[in-house]
Parts: sequence; structure tokens; C-alpha cells
Amino acid sequence: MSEISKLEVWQTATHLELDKGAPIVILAVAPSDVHVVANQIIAAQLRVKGYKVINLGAATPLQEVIETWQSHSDVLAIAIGSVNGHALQDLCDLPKLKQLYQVTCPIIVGGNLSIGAEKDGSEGQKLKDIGVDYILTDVTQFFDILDQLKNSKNRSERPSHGGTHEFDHAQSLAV
Amino acid sequence: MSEISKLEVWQTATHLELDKGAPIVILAVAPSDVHVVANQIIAAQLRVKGYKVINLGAATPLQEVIETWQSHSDVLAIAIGSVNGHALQDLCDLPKLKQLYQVTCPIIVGGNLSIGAEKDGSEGQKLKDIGVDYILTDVTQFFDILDQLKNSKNRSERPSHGGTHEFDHAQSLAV
Amino acid sequence: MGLDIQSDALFDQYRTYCQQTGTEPPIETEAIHYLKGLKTLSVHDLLTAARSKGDVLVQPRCGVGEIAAMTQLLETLSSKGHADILTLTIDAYTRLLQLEKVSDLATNEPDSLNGFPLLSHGWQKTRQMCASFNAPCQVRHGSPDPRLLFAATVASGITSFEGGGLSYNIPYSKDTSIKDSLRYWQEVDTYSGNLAKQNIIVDRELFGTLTAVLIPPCIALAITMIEAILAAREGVKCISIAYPQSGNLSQDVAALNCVTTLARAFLPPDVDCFPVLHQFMGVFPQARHNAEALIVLGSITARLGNATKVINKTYQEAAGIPSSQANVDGILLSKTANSWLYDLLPVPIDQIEEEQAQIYSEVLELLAPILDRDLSHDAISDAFATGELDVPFSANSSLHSAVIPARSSSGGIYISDFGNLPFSEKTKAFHRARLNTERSDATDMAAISRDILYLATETTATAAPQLS
Amino acid sequence: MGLDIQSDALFDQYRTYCQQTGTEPPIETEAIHYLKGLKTLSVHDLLTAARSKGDVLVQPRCGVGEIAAMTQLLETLSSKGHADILTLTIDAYTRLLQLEKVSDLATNEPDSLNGFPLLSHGWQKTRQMCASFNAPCQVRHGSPDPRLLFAATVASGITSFEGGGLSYNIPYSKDTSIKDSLRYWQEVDTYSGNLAKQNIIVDRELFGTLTAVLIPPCIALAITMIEAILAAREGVKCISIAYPQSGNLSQDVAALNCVTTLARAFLPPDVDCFPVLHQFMGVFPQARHNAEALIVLGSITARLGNATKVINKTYQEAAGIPSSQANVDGILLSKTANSWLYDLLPVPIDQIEEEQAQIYSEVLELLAPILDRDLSHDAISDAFATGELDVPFSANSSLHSAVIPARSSSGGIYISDFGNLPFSEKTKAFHRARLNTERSDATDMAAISRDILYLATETTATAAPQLS
Repeated sequence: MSEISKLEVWQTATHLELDKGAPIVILAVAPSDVHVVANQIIAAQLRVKGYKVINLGAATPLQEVIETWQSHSDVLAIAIGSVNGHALQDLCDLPKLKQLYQVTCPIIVGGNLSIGAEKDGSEGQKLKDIGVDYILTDVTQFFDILDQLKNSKNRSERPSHGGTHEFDHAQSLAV
Repeated sequence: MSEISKLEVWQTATHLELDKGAPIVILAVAPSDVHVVANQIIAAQLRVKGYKVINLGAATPLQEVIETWQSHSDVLAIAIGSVNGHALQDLCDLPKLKQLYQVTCPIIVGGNLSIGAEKDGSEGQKLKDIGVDYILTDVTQFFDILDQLKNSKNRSERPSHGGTHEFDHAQSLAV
Repeated sequence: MGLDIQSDALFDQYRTYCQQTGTEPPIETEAIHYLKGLKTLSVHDLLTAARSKGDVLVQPRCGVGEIAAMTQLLETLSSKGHADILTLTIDAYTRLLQLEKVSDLATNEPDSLNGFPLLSHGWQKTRQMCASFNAPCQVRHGSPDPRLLFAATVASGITSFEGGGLSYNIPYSKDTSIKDSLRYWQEVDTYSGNLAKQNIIVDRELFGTLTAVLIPPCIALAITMIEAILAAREGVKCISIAYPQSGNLSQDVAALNCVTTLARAFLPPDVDCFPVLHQFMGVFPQARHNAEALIVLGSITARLGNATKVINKTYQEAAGIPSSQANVDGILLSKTANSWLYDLLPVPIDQIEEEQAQIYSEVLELLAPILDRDLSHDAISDAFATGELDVPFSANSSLHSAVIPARSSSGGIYISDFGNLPFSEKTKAFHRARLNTERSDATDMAAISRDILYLATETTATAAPQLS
Repeated sequence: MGLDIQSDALFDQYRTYCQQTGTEPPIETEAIHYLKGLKTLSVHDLLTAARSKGDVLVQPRCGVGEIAAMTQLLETLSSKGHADILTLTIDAYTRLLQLEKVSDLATNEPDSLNGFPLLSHGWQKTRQMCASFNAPCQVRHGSPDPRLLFAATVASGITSFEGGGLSYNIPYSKDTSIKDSLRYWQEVDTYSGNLAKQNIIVDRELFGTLTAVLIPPCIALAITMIEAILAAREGVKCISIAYPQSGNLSQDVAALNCVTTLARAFLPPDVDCFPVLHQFMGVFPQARHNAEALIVLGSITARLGNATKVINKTYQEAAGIPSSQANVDGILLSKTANSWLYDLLPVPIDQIEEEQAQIYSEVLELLAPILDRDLSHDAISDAFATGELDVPFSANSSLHSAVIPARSSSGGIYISDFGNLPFSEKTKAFHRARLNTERSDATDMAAISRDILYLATETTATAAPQLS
């Protein structure tokens, strides 16, 4: 097992002492959503895997997420969970905020992206249209993407975003 | 309990030695039908109640039923069970046979009178139109009718049939 | 094509029937060629795969008179219900070979028929209909003399046929002798055995449900084991043994387990034998919540008893033949038998093992006298004549029907009057102990009716006992 | 009309909200007059009648954004599903008082909302909608601060309201302090208590499901008993205590039985307390046969545990909010809980009694320290601050969430890390024995994930063990 302590693994606090220079993952649950179990498990899994995680937890306003990104260097990715079906409504200010704060960090969204048991398949595209970079249906995709982001970060200063992505695999699995 | 023996109660044989003069009930299951359990239970119940029963059993042709009536005096009623939903088709020769044999005995039909779980309520009337006198949905009605037939038989030679009936109660309960 | 069919009388009989009724007679070599060329999985294939995966196949009953309506019905049960095996339930007139009557109704009033008149519609239309589905079809009926229907089934490209010389006579015919029906069904088995030699495996399902009311497990299993042994002698390689749910979980699981142990003891190792559960075949409750709870009990029973197939009921059972939607609902509910989640339910293993050992030895006691006479048709017929073999509430008046069943306080089916069954004193004592009844004699109609109607009780007043 | 409402701040707050948003404010006396004049049975009436008859009421969850669609949905669940109690599930924005957002969406994109925005549609339309059904409505939401919504509920003529100062904070808010939410909900209870004095009985349902994932029974029951005692102090006369199905029948029946015994011990005799079962609230299986088997297990649990009400799931649970037809199917399947036929299933009484005694003493151990401080808000808040009270996977970051639950091999939920819970050594030994696990520490994510996903397993490979 890892050397990380139990309390560290499960911490949901907003501000942590983090190793300088270590790549950070910011986790949050969408502004109207309180489904934190997957969020907590994933945060704990990432910590066990050696990532530094800032978990903002339940129902976090988008502005708070972006400001947290701004106040840290070395953020590898922002990942927002949304289970209650309000993803599109909750993230509708994303284009504005991305421009305002000049966000360069990849934004990842995963969960159950629309209300209703029968999906029309359009949710993923709509989220990409407002600036989400990766849409996940499976947590293992998430770990893969982070690994690749870390690797490409080690090769260059920052991976390129907004245009083509290296992760067609993950995108093809979008909802 | 009654004095009747177990074998007598359960006998399904066609021809029995019957007390002369005792009122007879002829039971049969409709020509295409083999659902004999209710038939046997009712036969046994009638015997325990003191009736003389000729039980013709499963899938008995209508002609056999009528000929059995003809060869016995003192038949109180003919009762035909039909569970497989073919009652109307199975009894379609009844008008012809009633006329041919000059049947005066009341004819009682009970069971599940049409195929399909959803009934349109017309089955009972159609059976009456072809000469069935009583339609039953409940076996207790049957015992009531036989009791009343026996009583009116004791008062007069034969009850009148074909026109009005004394047993509006039973008829109103028709399917 | 080299045919190895010895007894082709059965097929010829059907050809003659076709000629007389003005339809094109099938050609036997073509029919066999067609069966060999079928691309879809057969019932035997599905049963084998299901057993190896621990799955429970679900099969509805269904049959209507019109061929277009029948096709639509099968389509609905297939596409919406995902029925694993489809059924052609044959109408009552065809079963009893009242062929003029059914021919008339099939032409003029097909929707008045309570099943599919296969002989009237003929093998060509039936073959075409069945070929339009991925799931294979089985013919279910109730014919003491099934020969015409079986030939028509084979010609229609169907390789699953229900019934047997005892189980399709005793509940379905007043006056066909046991010897006659055994002989008729022997022809079916012989023909199936010859097909097996050409790698066409016919699933022969035996109807342990019998008269469907209060059938003691040992009687259902003894009758079907006799039929199974006879079928295996003729070369039949796939035998499904259907047992009717009593409602008591321990007894039912025990009986289903016995199917497998009996088959191992009495059938050759190259015969595939599958336990099938009929969801409760007696008087069903009217209220939907009770009907569906009974279907759930059946599904749990099928899973815990390792049934390979379950024949489903529907919430409309009490009212008559169900609507196709109700049948779809019944199939889907029955498919819960495939969920491992039912394995989370507590199982009374000790009770099941005790019932199982008892049922097994009762079947041996019933079979012993006729096994001594090598299970000849004469021996079997004689056993029914003496009442050593017997079935409660038989439609066939040549049986004694002296056996009177009754329910125990926990709902299990036992025997309150043994008639002439050749039971040991130990067995008799077991039944008396289980029933622990004060019923004075077999003329206690109220008690018998109560036992018959037991599972149809609608009361909701009986809440579970409080534990605290 | 003589009003005895002391604290009318809550209703006034809602009147102010109405004025500010341009809708007509309700008049309190009129609202109370309307409630008194209701001709249909209240939720409290139905619960009382069901308990005395041994029935299990079935209630679906449902909520959509448009009022016409909501009316249609309730109509379908009522007429086709025969739901005993109807639900207005409130959307997530309203729950968190993001009122501008919800107002905007309710006007422009109502079908994008995941529930019914009662505050946006207002009390008049909601009252009119509810009045069109015979079954009473309940409001279910997840609001740490429920005051506006509760006043709107009362004004809408609805007398059943879910939530509590702990159970609607801990899973639903990141940063509302426990003291604040207790104070908000105290206002709801006080108002309900005052209504009770006027013979308007509000059913207050407490959400023992909490974070819905691997909740140990003792924690669900301790949290809801605290809320129940506080509510009773304010004069609430009808309390429903909801417990979430774990999947282990013995544990679940034991926990439901404990609701009744705890209520008897801790609540005044004039308070009606009803056990409610939430069908499994964790990750549901995708395959319909597994989802429906899980619903069946829930229905069996509800019956055997004498739940007065069950909140049903549907076979579409894994995919999101169900279609109305899927919800109808879920309701009807859950209604099998009303069948006495489930009483035929074997019950492991010894196991249930052992679990029940253990859960009961665990709840006493959890409550003891705060009962010593008279269950004051300070005492409760302090207990969460020290971790003496704790809930796994809390959304509220002020909790320790140091308790780590785990499943035993038979699927029961026990505790693998006790955090600071004030358990006796005997209790700790019990959990360790049940888990009998080699899990080294609470960072074993694979094990925790496996336990969370336990009932969502789709495998069909695990057939029931062969008995012979």
C-alpha cells in the first residue's frame, strides 16, 4: 500500500499544504449537485496513486473552481462531477469564465450528464461546445487521461488544448 | 360427515346404479374441454349433499349428454362445465339437439366462458340465446339453483323453462 | 440423402391427411434437409448453453387461432419480452383430433379458438412463421394421440414437442387407454430417436404438471421418469422434465433437484435431461400483487432449484388467456430468475435436503414394481389398473384417482389418502406427520377445496409476524 | 378562526418571497382553513390505516420541471401505477436556494430541471395540481434550509414533508453548519407541532438514507432517532423513519424492526412513528432482470420488516430519472410487498434477532453521550465536531467522515474503521467478526469500490449452489 495516511486520503478540505511543483488535480462536484461519494472515492484513489488533489466537494460554484485553478501553479486538470443531470445548466458560465480567467488547464466532466434514463446522445457535444475538453463515462478513462497529461507535461511545458486532442480514445467514449 | 363412501363420492363412471325416483344431476365437461378438477369436486360435493350424480367427465359430446338425460327419468338438471373458453363453439348444436330430443330439463353452464382475460360481457347472453337456462360464475349459485329446482319439483311435476325463471338472482350474476 | 427412418408410418399418415384436406403434403427428405439447415439455435442448443451458464430460460405459453395474429403475438413476446423459447399452444379441438370442427372454426371464426390450429394452417405457413424469429418454437398441446401433430411439427421445422404417453393422456382424455397412448407416443419417440441419429436433436418435454392441481412431487416425477426412460429407449437424446410449482419453496427446490438425481440414476449418460419449472398451474389469485408475488416465488424457485427453463404465468392468469402485454410482463418478471441477487435470499438447506431424500425414495417405491417388469407397456397399464400408479383428479376414467392430496400448514403438497400406491410404512408415516391433519376422510370437500384454493387466497390481513 | 401559531416567521418569509417574485402571497388563515377542509385522506391517515391492516404503501419518486408535465406524470403514476402516495421531488436548484437560477430555468427551460420547482410555480398552481388527485402528495427534496419550501408546501395544501436538520444537511450541503440546519428544521417542526394542535397532522419523514452508500444501520437509525426526538419535542405527531435497504435481508429486517422498538423507547406514546423502507439507494444494476430482482428483494424486505411504506425504485435506475412507464412498472412490482405469498419464504429468525439486538445496542451507544447532554443542538453539533457522531462519505466538510463501512461476505453492511464513534469493545468485536476481512487499511480503494458496486454486479455466472 501507499505511504499516505488515512486522513490525508479522505480529506475533503479546500486548502491543503501541497508539495511545491507536484502536479495538482482540482476536483469538484457541479454547482447544483451533491453526489459526493464518487468524488470522494476518486479523490482518495488519486491520492493513493500519488497525485496531489484539491477536492472542492459538493455543489461548488464554477467561479470558485476557476479561482482555485488561478491561485495554484502546476494544475494538471480540473475535473467536475455531475450526477444530477444538470451538467449543461450548471456549467453554462464556463465560456465566460474561461475567457475572463484565460483558463488553459484541461477541463474534464464525468457522471450522468442529463436527466432522464433515455439519453439522446447530444449531451457530450453540447458540453464540448461550451468548452469542456473531455467527457467521461468511466473512471478508468479519467486515470488514463491524467497519466497521459502528466507524461506530456513532462515532455513539454503544457499540452495544447482547444484544438485537436491526443485522447481520441476517451472522446470516442463520450456519452 | 355423510354416510356415502369415498369411492362413491369420487366415482367418475358413466353408469351408476341409482336409487329409483331420486332426483338426478347430470354433470359433464364441454366437448373440447378436459378441465375435470372442478367437475370432480362439484360431483363429490353434490353426492355428499345427497344428490344422485351422473358425471360424464371430460370432453363429453353434447349428444352423449342429451342421450344420458333421455335414458333417465327424474333428471333435475344438466350442468356443463367449460373452462377452456370454447363454451359457445362447443354448445353450438344445443338448439338442434334440444328440439330433436324435446329436452325439458334445465341446462346450466359454468366456468370460464370465453378465451381472453378481458371479457366483453356478451358470452352469457349468447349462451342463453342458444338455449342455456342458467349461467354461473360461482359454484354456490349452482347449489342454490339445484336446491330451488328440487323444492319446486316437490311442489309441481316439473318447473317451467324457456320463458321466465324464478332465479333472477343467479342470472343477474351471469358473466 | 440417406434416410435412416425406419418407422415412417407417422409421416405418411400426415401426408395422407394433407392430401385429404387439399394441402400440399410435405416431403420427408426435404423436411429433414430443412431441419439440418436451420441457422438459428435449437431448443436443445439453448438448454445446453443455459445449463452450462447457470441461466434460466423463460418460455411463455401462447396460441391464437389466426395465423397473422399468432405471428404478431410471437413477435411481441420475442421483441418486447425477449422470450428465450417461443410456444405454439395448440387449440383444444386439434388436441382431441376434432378435425372437422377445428377446420371449420379455423376458416370461419379463427379468433374463437383457444390456441393455434397447426394442422389447419398447415406446415408450410407454420414453417414460414417460425422462420421469422430468432428464438426457436416449441409445440405444446395435450394430445393423447399426437402423431399427426408431431409429423406436422417436424415438417414445420420445429424440434421441440411437449407431451408423453402418460402425461398427455391422464389429464387430457376420458377414454383413451393407457396402452394406446403409450403406443402413439412411442412412435413420436422412435421418430425423434431416428432424427437424433442424423444429428437432429428433438427436445421432448414431459408434462409432470398432470392434472395441475395438488400434484404430489413423487407422482409428477414418477410419471415423467417412466416417460423419460421409455423415450430414452427409443433413442431420444434431449428430455425436459417439467415439474409444477407447489408453492412451498423447500419442496419445490427439492423436487427440481430430484429431477437431476433421478435422471442420473435412470437415464443413459448420453441423454441430456433438463429440469423445467412450471410456475404455479393451479387456481391463481386475481389481484395483481398476489399474482405477481406468486410469479416471483416461481422465479426464485426456478433459480434456487437450478431449473434450466421456467414456463411463465401472468398476472391475468385467473381471468383467462392473457393479453400479449400481460404475457410480456410475466416473461420479464420471470427473467429475474436469472439474477444472482436471488441467491442473497436465505435458503433452508436442511429442510430441502430432507424433502429431497424423501421424494427420491418415494419415486423409487412407485417405480419398483414396474421396473421389475422392465417398464413394459403392459406393466405400466396394469399398474394404473390396480392403482399402484395413480394420479389425483384424473380426467381419464380408467384411473383409480383414489389418491387424495392435501396441503401441510406450510403449503407443501402431501398425500392424505394413499389409495393403492405401493408406499412403505415409513413413507406413509412421513406424509401423515407432515399433514398432521384432523381431516376425517376423503369426502371432506371443504378441506380439499381450501387446499386447492390455497395460493389463490387474496387476503392481505396476514402480516408477517412481529419479531419484537 | 383562532390561530395558535407562535412562530409565524416562516410563513411570513414565504409571503415576502411571493411579493418579491410578483406572485400572490398566501394568507395563513386561508391555508389552514384549506388544510382542514381537505376531503381526501392525508398521508398520516393512510399510514395509520396501512399499519393496522398490515399493508405496505408504495410511493414513487417523481419530479419534472413543467407543471403540465408534472400533472401528467402524477396522473400516470396514480391511474396506472395506483401509487398510494404521490411525490413532488424538488429540483436541485430550489433545494440549494439558487432561486434566480431556478426561476430562469423554470420559465425558459423547465424540462432541463431534475425536479419540480415548487417555489417557482408557486403555491396556487401546486395546490390546484395536487387537488386533482385522490392520493395525497409528499414533498421530497434535500434542503439544508427548508423554510421557504415548507411554507410553500403548507400553502399548497400538502401535509407530508421529507427531511430533517441532520439528514438533509449532511448529504446535501458542503458548508451549512449543523447548528444552522438544526435551527432551520426546528422551525419546520415547531410549525408542524402547532398545526397538530389544530388537528392538522403533518407527516415528517426523516431521511435515514443519508449519503445513500454503505450506510451502517446503526448510523441511519441514530441520526433519524435524534431528528425524531427533536421533532417530537416540538409537537410533531407523525414521524416516518426511512431506512435504506442494504441488500442483506436479515440486517434489513432487523433494522426495520429496530425503528419500532427505538420509537417505543424514545418517543412519547402519542407520536405515531412508521418504519419506511427505501429500496436500494446505491449503485443499481443496469440489466433489467437484476434491477427488478433487487426491487423484489426490497419488496420482500418491506413486508418481512413490517415497513408501513416503501419508496420504490425502477429498472431504469442505473440510467437516470425513469420514464413514467418504468416508474409504473416499479410501483406495481413493489406492490407485491402486499402479498401474503411472500410470507411463504423462509425467514432466518435467529439471524434477524441477533442483528436486531446488536443494532439496537449500537444505536444506544451512539446516542448515550448526547442524551447525557439532553440532545441540545450544541451537544449534537459538538458530537459531529469530535466525530462521536459521523456519517460515511459526508458531503458536509465539517464532518469527520472517518467511518469506513464495508460489506460482509453475505452482503451486510458493517464498519471496518470506527473513526471516533463511541462504540464498546463488544460492538467493535462484533463488526470485526462479521467482516472477518484482511483489508489492511482504509485506503484500500479497490475493496471500498467493490463493496459500493456489490449489488450492481451484473454477473449471471453465479448459479445457486447445487445441493446434491
